[in-house]
Parts: sequence; C-alpha cells; structure tokens
Amino acid sequence: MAERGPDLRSGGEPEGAVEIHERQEAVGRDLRTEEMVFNMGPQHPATHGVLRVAVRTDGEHVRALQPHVGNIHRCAEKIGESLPYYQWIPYLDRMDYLAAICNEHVGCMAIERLGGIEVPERAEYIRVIVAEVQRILSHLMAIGVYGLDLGAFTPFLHQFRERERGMDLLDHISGGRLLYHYIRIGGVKRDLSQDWLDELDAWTSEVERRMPEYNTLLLHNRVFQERTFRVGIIDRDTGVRWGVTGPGLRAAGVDWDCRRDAPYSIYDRFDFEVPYGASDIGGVLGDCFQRHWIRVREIEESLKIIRQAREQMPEGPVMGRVPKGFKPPAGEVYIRGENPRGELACYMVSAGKSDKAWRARCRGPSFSNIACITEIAEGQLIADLVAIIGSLDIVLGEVDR
Amino acid sequence: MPDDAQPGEVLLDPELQQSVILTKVQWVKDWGRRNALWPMAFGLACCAMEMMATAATKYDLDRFGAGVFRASPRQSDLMIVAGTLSHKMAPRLKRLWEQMPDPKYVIAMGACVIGGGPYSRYGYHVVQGVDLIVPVDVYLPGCPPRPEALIDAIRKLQFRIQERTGESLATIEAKTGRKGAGAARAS
Amino acid sequence: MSESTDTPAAPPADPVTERALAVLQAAIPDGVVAYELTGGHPWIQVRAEDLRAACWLLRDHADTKLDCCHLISGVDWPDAGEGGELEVVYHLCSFELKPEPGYGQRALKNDPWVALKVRVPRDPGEVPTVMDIWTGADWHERETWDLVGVRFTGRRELRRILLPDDWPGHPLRKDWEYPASYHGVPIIPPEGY
Amino acid sequence: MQSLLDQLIESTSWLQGLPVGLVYAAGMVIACNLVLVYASALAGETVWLERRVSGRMQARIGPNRVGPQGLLQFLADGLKLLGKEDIVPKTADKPIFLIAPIIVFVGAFAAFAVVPFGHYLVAADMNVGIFLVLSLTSIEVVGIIMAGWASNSKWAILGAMREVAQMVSYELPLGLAALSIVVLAGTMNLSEIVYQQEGWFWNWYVFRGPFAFVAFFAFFVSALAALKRAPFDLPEAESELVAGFHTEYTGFRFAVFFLAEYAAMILFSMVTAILFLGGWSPGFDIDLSGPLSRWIGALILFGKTIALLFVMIWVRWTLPRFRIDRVMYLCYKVLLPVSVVCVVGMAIQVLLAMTVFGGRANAFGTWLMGGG
Repeated sequence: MAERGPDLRSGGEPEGAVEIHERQEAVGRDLRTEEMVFNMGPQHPATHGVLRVAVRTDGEHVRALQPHVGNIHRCAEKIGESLPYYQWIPYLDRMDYLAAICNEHVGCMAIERLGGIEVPERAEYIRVIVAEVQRILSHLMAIGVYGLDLGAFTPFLHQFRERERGMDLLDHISGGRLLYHYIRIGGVKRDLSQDWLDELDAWTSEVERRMPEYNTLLLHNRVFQERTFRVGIIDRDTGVRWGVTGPGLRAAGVDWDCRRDAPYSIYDRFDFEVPYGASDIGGVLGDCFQRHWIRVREIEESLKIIRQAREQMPEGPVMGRVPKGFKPPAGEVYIRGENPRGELACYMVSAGKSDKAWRARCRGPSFSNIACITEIAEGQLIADLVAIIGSLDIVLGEVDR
Repeated sequence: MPDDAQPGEVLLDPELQQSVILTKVQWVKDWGRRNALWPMAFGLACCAMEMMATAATKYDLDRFGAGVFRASPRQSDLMIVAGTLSHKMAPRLKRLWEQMPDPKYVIAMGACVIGGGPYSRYGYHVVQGVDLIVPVDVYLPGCPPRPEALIDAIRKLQFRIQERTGESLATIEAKTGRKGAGAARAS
Repeated sequence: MSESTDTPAAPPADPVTERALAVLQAAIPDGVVAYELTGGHPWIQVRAEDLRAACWLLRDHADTKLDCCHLISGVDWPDAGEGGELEVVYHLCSFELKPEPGYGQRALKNDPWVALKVRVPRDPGEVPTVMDIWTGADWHERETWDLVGVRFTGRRELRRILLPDDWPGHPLRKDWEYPASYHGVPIIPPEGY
Repeated sequence: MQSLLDQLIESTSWLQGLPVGLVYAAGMVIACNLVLVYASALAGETVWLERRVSGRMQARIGPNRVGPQGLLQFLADGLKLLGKEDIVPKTADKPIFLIAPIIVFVGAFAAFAVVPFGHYLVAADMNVGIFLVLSLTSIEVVGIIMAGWASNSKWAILGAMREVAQMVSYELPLGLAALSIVVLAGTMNLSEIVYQQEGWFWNWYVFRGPFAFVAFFAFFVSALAALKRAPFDLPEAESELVAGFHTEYTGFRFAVFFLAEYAAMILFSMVTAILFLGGWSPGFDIDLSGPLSRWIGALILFGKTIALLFVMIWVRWTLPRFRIDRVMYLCYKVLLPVSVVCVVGMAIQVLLAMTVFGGRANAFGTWLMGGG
C-alpha cells in the first residue's frame, strides 16, 4: 500500500504503526476515501480530562485509534515509597478524585492487613456507608457527564443538585468537598452524629425520588437509546482479556462484584443485588446502554446497602489501636475492592523495619478499562467514539496515577 | 497622571489621555472584557471537578457572565488551569495558551499549579508551578479550592481588569519586557 | 461462608494457589523455583524462561482458568542476589471459576487470585512478555518498563506509557536520582526542601 | 415599502420637493439599518434569553449581573469579542477565511428584508417572499463550508462537512413543508399570507386541515435541523468536534457566526409564525391595520416569535444529540415523505374545496381552500 495516512505517533517513536497498518489492510478492501488523523485531546471536552486519543478516520468512521495517557502522571507510587504509610492515604484520594473514599478504603485495608491492625466494628460500618455514598456520587457524575457527552446538558446540571448535597454530607464529616482523607489507618477520622445520619436519610430518599427524573431524561429517552444501543460492544471475552472490570464487565454479562463475590470489609453482611447485563433490558449485551443501565441500577443497590448499614450499625469506638511509629513486618499484601469504576487493587510490599512501604502499587480500574478502546472503537463513528469513552467512565487521575 | 499611565496608552499624548471620550471608551472596553470572561473548558485533574461544580447548579458561574465554557481556545479569554500540571502536559498547555487570542487571563487553580502542591516534594513528573510555563494573573490556593473560592478568584480578576484597563499579565510582559510579578509592578 | 472467618490453629494452604501449583508442577516440574501457600499473600515463583509456558497453562487449564491478568507490578530489590534483582509479580484472577467458601487465611476471604512471581537479574532485567496471553497485559508491561525498567522481550514494541519518551531513567528503581530539570523546567529534588 | 414611502411623500410637504429617487434611496437605507439593528439586538437578546431560560431549566440562575437581570450581557459579550485579537491561522486560506463570516452573516440577515414585522412594516414586500427567505438562508451553507475549509483544521472541516450534509438535506422537507402552505395560500408573498389568516384563530393555516397541521411540525423540525440547533447540533457538537466549523475563528469573526446563528433562529421562528400561526393576527377578529394598531400587531408577532424561540431553547436543553446517520434517516425517511404527502394532500384539499365544497361560495369552502 503506497498511500498511507500520517503516523499516529507523537514524537517519532515506533508505536502502533505496525498494528494499525495491519488493521487497515483488513478493512481496506472496501472503498476508502482520504484518511485524516485527529488528535482528540488532551484538551477536548469528551476525553474526561487529559486523555489524548490519536484517531485515524475515514470521513466519520474511525479506522484506528491509539490512546496516549500519562498527561497527569503524578508519581503516586513513588510517593508511596517515599512517605510513611499514613501520609500516603491522601494521595490515594487524588488518584480517583471522583471516588476518593473508595480509594482510601482499599488503601487503608491493605496497610491494615500488612500491619495486622484491627478495625472496630462501627468504623467498618461507617466506612461502608461513606463508600456507598461516594459510589452514588461517582455514578451520578458518570451519568450526568455521559449525558453531556451525548449532547444533553441538563441531566449533567441536574445531577449536580444531588451531588452537591452528597458532597456536603461528606464535607460535614471530613472537611473536604471532593477529597476527604476521612478513612484512616485503623478506623475513620470521626464518628457520625445522629444529625448527620438523619441528613443522610433525607439525602438517600431524595436521590431515590430523583432517579426516575434522570431516567426520563436519559435512560428512557428514545434519542439516548438510539445513540447507545449496539454501540461500543465489549463482550465477555474482550472484557476479560483486556482486564476490564466494574460496570464495563458486568454489562458484558459477567455476574461478578468484588463486594459480593470476594467480600472485603463487611460487605458480606448486606443483602444487595449485583446488576449485570442481560439482553432483555435493551440494546445488546455489553453495549454503552447497558453500561449506563448498570450504573443506574447500582445507585439503587447502593442506597439499599446504606440503609442496611445504617440499621445494623453498632455503637462503639471508631478508631482501632494503631501503634505509634507504625512499622509493619516484612511481607506483602494484595487487596482488591470494588470501586465505582471497577476493581481497584492495591499491592503493597513491606521490607520491614521501616515506616515506609518498599513498593506501593495500585491498579487503577480505568487504566485497564481505557486500554480496550483500541479494539472496540474501531469502525465506529466519531460520535460513537465519544459515546464509548463516556460510557467507560474513566478518570484520568487513576489511569496515570 | 504619567505615573499611573496605563501601558496601552503610553504612546498617546498625555493631554489626549485625559480626554473624557478616550477614558470612557477604555472603560466601556474593560466593562465588556470584565463581564464576558469566557473560560476554556480545560480541566487537568481534581480541581477540574470543582471547576465544573462552580459552573453547575449550586454556584452557577454564569451569573457573572463567565459561564460560557468554550471548548476551543480561540474563543476563550480565561484559562483556568485546574489540576496538576505534569511535564508531559506542559508543552501542550503552553500551546493552548498561545492559541488563545489576546487579551487572555490565567487563573492558577489549586495548590498543584501554584507550586506543585502535595506533589512538590517527591512528584518528579509534576511541574512545580504553572507560572514556570505561562504567566498567571490570579493564584487560587486550596486542594481543591472550594467553588466559592473560584468565584472569588474570578471576581478578583474582574476587578483587576477594570482597574488595570484590561491588560492581562501576558500583554504587560510583552510590552515591558519584564517577567512575572516584576512586570505587574512595572505596569 | 461463615466458617471461613474462623482461624484454624495451623494456617491452611490456599486452595487456589495450591491448585495452580499442582498444575504447574505437573507440566513444568523444573519451572517452579519457590512458593508460599499460606499466609496473607500466597505466591508461586517460576523461572523467567518458563513464565510464558506457566501463563499459558494457568490461563487454559481447566483447574485454574485464570483468564484475566489483573495487575503486573515490578519490584526493585537492589540488594538481592548479585547486583540486585527485579521482581515481576503477576496477579491473575478468574471470572470463570466461581469462588468457593473456605479459602483459608487469605487477605480476603474467598478471592480467587494467584500471584505469580519472576525474578531476574537487575541488569539487563529481561522478562518474556505475556501480552499475547492476556491482551490487557500490554499496558501493564509498558508501565512496568516505564517506571521500574523491566525489559519485556518478545513483544511488539516496548515504549514508555506514562512518562515522556525522553525521560531519564526509571523512577521506581531504588537508585534513581531526580533530574535537575526536564526541557528547561526545573525539578526540585526532595532534598531541596 | 414603496407604498409606505409613497404615503409618506404624499403626506409630507417638504419631501415632495425632493427627487423621488433620493427619497426612495434614503428610505431604503434607513429601513435596512432599522431592520439590521432590530434583528441584531433581537439576536443578542435571544442569547440572553437562552442563557436565562436554560439556567432556569437547569436549576440555576443564568447571567443576572450585567445590567438589569443581565439584559446587557450580550452587549458585554459583543464588546469583548470586538476587542479581541483577530487571529488568522498561518496555514489558513486567508481570503476565504476572512470572507466566510461575511457570507454567513449576509445569508442570515438579508432574508429579514422580506419578512414583515407587522402590517406594512416590511422592508421589501416581494411576491416571492418565502422563496427568497429559503434561498437566502441556503447561502449560509456556502459560507460555512468556506469557513471549514479555509481554517485548515480537521475539526473545522469535519464540522463543515456535517453541516453541509445536514443543511442541504433538510432544505428539502423545509421547502416542501413551506410549499404546502404556498399551495394553500396561492401566493408566496409573506404579507399576503398573513392577510389570509386574519380573523379568528381557526383561520390560522396550522389549523386548516390535517396536512397543514403536519406540515407545521415538519417545517419546525426541519427548521431546527437547518438551524443546527440541538438535537441537530452536530456541526458544532462540542463534545465531538470541539466547536465545529468555527473552531479557529476568534474575536469578532466568531461573534458574527454566533450572531448569524441566532438571527437565523429568529428568522425561522418569525417565518413559522407567519406561515402557520397567523403572523400578527391576535387570534380573534380585530382590525390591526391602522397606523398605530399595526405596532400592536408587530408586538403580537414578536410574542409569537419569542414563544417559538422558547420552544427551540426548550428542545435544545432537553434532548441529547442525534447521531449523523440518524439525522439523515430522519430527513430522508421520515420528514421528506411526510412533507411530500403534505404538499400532495394540500393540493387535493384545495381542489376538493373548489369542487366539492363549493369554493368561495360558502364559508367552509373558503376556510378549506385559503387563498388557493
């Protein structure tokens, strides 16, 4: 093939060219027009941050694409090695800034397991409650931003109404609106008051009341359905092969949720459903619509968990005994937990005799989720590419860490 | 009058400078600039979420005429650098800033872009201050700053535009040939 | 599920890792260098040259079916062996096999994952790729190369993913030093504070 | 216009001393400026309206600091854009890049010449009014593809491609839906069409038979698409194409695009009100042709225009964006057949009215056949 489009690469490094060329050979049999290479991002409203996607298009069709990440690589793992364990927790917040509490939760669990620290019962319940509040906030944002990607501005601003209230809730207990540093090693920062719990109840019923409103605007909207049905299908094989987790994998029909199937913290005490993709909810298994549907359903399930946790919550201390100058023995730990975006895993190695980790490694779910668009977005329209990236709900802070 | 002469008017006759019409024209121009600060839809990290929250329901940046988030740098006046700036991103940020038409303003939102913030010490890949890359008009501390703080920063910028006849730091720098705060003082 | 919370006197072996070990030892008896079946983090260490065979086995064998490469991490041990060693840990998990209750003393009660380890000399630090076995390993390998400097061989191309291409060194190596500046933008080293 | 000027010359003594050509020319210039200023100010205020209405829909407030209730917001925006640096990208095709906004502006504003703002309040009362409106607005396409091409930006060219595909396609149902009203009215003169709808509201063309009713919706939806309003805003889909064809435009050139877009919105709202909703007729039998009462009529038309603008804004902030293939599907497989049926059905309706229902002899026949 003599005529080939310009390279997708940034600085002349041999990247992806071979692969893209091969793919082109495969699709090149049908009529092709002149191809263009776009750089979507790093400043682009649809890339949810600073993702750069080099897209080769033929008219409106995507022929090949290559995501480039690392634009906000913030050295979280290096910092994890350089700072004492307890000082690393705020950096976990900043990895996935839309699900800060969930990140703290998994990170603290890993460190506690490493040092053999017991967490009081009440603290576990509080952790579950705030983590589920955070999950709802994150999913609300995901739903709203997905609407924004598809051109519906209003759901995005409407969800902020509930989101602001939820953020205020977490603000009251932690002092931060977005990044909290509330879950600490050995427990949580401070106890929940009765007033706060009442406010929580009001908020949960408010969210429950508002959800049908959002569903009218998006989920049951004909235009929305036409945009998302049969678009960006991640089937079971593709999803598992690429390591997609969370709603992306569940939409493919995999009935797997760490909270239920590999229960961490005290999630095995609650009764909740794990929504997973099915062909009778509309669209096809694993398409954008099903991913959106899973998020909507998960909000409802999170509300269930919050209510149960609130009822079962015992009295007691919220902070366990953490030795001063915490130095865990040599060892390793690997913990995974269900974040709103997928499975966050934390692998920590302690060399012993030190208050710093030897290696602090995190698996950001978005990192694996976004990797697979190379495969699934091929041959789709540009408008669909936006829909796909939106439906994967990535947070770049977590991709780059 | 020559002491506090505006850089944009130094070429003019001092008597002409005091003419009512010219001052009024300048005032009207600034009034427009001040009340129509269109930010660029450009978020880097955590602070971008708070920037979105500022534009959204509860805080509503649009009240001040600053809610028109333009995706194209060509049509925006204000770059809110919200989030951590990495070395990989820095050249792109610079380029985006260069694509914006004059007069342009920069708000450094968050501790990270002011001086590296929590990443300043071990974050090898974090640029320790966006002012190493582009001139900054308003610094807004916080991690992340609350929406009220961002609104305050934009109000401050608006007042400043009115006071300093709409010259952004970039323009002043170009005219005085001095960098950063020195240029601000020189004006 | 309730009996799993009880801690027996002798730490039981981890069933998933035990099964994986049996599969590996049956097929590549020399391949397994070391293993640990108890405790919070059971693992199996294989020789670098047998890694790909082990991975194929673990992925396709009916007993393990580890169809997802969850995480690849590189750990730098500058004091181990002669001139230091690089350890690459593969955390593999399965969405095929449903977890069974009673998974012993693992960090999480019944979490079907297996940790596979490889140790290679720090220089040149070459490990065969597993990208063709699990597609998702692609980015993880690139990241491990980027930050730890493990050279994965046999794969399409290995280039940095997070850091810029002309970045000096691999930051997560223990002897890495902060550069003074990058393209004229200063980087203040931690000692500078 | 000419008749208005003739009246003026007759009633004013000192004008009679001047050459008629000069009076005509001066009158025309003044009228043009008035129309331009009126349309521009209205377009500016529409931007404010959109921001306030969308704000209310989104549980926020919208601009309220600049002037009373933020009414001067558009002035601030305009002044600011006027004072911005005018960047022409180095790689752009300079002459075309500079001309494109002017063409778009002309396309949007020239059509106001034939649109009656009220009884006799029209710059050029032409007998090909609606035809001219549709053809002048099509000029916009040329300007847009010039802008997209000359920018030498990939997003711009993609936006322009989408725009052209969409606008050219939607001209068909738009024209056909308008044609069905022309069949009913028997004239293309917009003032004449309004005169035929005077009286009670059932005289409005939208209520005269099922075909006119369907044609109204076909016209309005096609107008939305031709105006590239959401849910048809693909040419400037922010989440997909950054800003579409005007990605590279700065300052006042961008303002011109912006203004033209809103001017076209007003134009189409007005034309829809005139064609279907009785123009300046208030909906009951009252004579508004007097020199003072015609201003009341103008206000009524203004109100109808605003109502239609509100619907456009409402739709925009509610629905997600269509995909390009669905847009084309809607055009060629839904709206085009529907509007063809409307034209044919309308012809049959008029024919039936003439033959079966006795034409102008009885009231029902007259109602059914309009001016046709």
